Amino acid sequence: MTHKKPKNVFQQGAITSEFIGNSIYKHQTKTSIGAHNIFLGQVRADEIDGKTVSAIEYTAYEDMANQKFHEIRESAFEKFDLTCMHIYHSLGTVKAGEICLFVFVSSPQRKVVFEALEFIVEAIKADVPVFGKEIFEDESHQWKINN
Amino acid sequence: MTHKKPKNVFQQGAITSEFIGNSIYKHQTKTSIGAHNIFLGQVRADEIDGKTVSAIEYTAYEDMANQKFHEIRESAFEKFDLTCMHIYHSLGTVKAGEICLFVFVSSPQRKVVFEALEFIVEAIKADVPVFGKEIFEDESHQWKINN
Amino acid sequence: MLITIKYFGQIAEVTQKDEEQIETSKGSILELLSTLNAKYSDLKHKEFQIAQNQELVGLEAKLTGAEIALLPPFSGG
Amino acid sequence: MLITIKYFGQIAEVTQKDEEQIETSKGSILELLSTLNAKYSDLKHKEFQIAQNQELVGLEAKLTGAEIALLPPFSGG
Repeated sequence: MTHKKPKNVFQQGAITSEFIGNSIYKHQTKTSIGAHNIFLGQVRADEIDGKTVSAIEYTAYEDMANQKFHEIRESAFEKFDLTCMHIYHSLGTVKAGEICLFVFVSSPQRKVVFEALEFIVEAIKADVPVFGKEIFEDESHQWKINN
Repeated sequence: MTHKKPKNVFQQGAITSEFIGNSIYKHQTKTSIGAHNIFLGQVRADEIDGKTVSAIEYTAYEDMANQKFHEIRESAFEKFDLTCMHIYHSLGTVKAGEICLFVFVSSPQRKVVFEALEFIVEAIKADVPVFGKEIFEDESHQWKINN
Repeated sequence: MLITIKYFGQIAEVTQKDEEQIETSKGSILELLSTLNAKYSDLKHKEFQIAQNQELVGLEAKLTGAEIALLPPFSGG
Repeated sequence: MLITIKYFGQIAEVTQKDEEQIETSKGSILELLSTLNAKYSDLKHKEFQIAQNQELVGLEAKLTGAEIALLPPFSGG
């Protein structure tokens, strides 16, 4: 896994469980890996003032976001002894129950993956210009804010 | 997800990426979940004194192990606000590159899943009577010890 | 100079557009912001950060002619 | 009384069996262990913990008649 060239982290719509399963499968040829840790963000059907979230519509300042994802990746490889790291984020509509964020880290040792994954997910939440619009069942909306 | 009745955590042979993908898929109906965290243990082809590990053969004191898994599950549900938790461990032969441990936790909030997953994985490593025999390519072996 | 300004999320709801070009004399981010506040009166009720050339900048930063973006609170993941 | 004893991993390599039943008078784990050490001379070179009725016990614990297991270092996961 090279970690030097910036890539496009975004994919249109939800991230499917097949995609995730297949990504795990591809790592079975890498026999120096002893531990994988995967974070998945899933859209919640939150109830707010009696209305239920049915989907989140994601937009992003894509160029800056991909640059930030790249910086997070570089700094994670610098801090932690990782074999592989992959990040995928949805754009467009992701329905409640579907997956919008997939972060996958692998290392020879388990302690490393726990620390690295949390570092990466927190950095994504804080530093990457992605905007989620929570769509209610009646088609009204509100803007999501990360805590 | 009930978490009250003890179950059999073991499955014969490697845990496949299809099984993991399918397990993720099944959680997409649970729309109170906002974050999943998954740990996968993968067999490393370690080189030891010039010989390479080709597989690990797992045995366990199964009754006690399932009881310990159950206690770990109960105590994790007590400590953390989890929606779901699943643990699967291999018995028998798991080849280098294949997956032998699959721990899956889900919660409304991301902070919870990071803490819970690490707690569970460390408890499994420390408290569950499972024994790994590292088989080398020349069919000699050594017994694995968790650090 | 002509500067491209991009709007995102709830900021784009206020401006009713995703992007525009504004002719401005060299000055600071603060001066540009005054122009924008005059043009879009609801902007002052909104929380946002400003990026120039894809890096967050403070109000005192000088305009370089590079792309400006008005970014509401991030909510990825 | 008749006690079932289970052996695992490298302990089973020493005893050359996974399980056996041993007739013993009521006593402590330590007394049982002396019997086993006498029977399997390589046992004393091995590291292991002892479970009675699926719970780890110390050497001073009394035999209850429940299943005993000799458990080498754990290496799950």
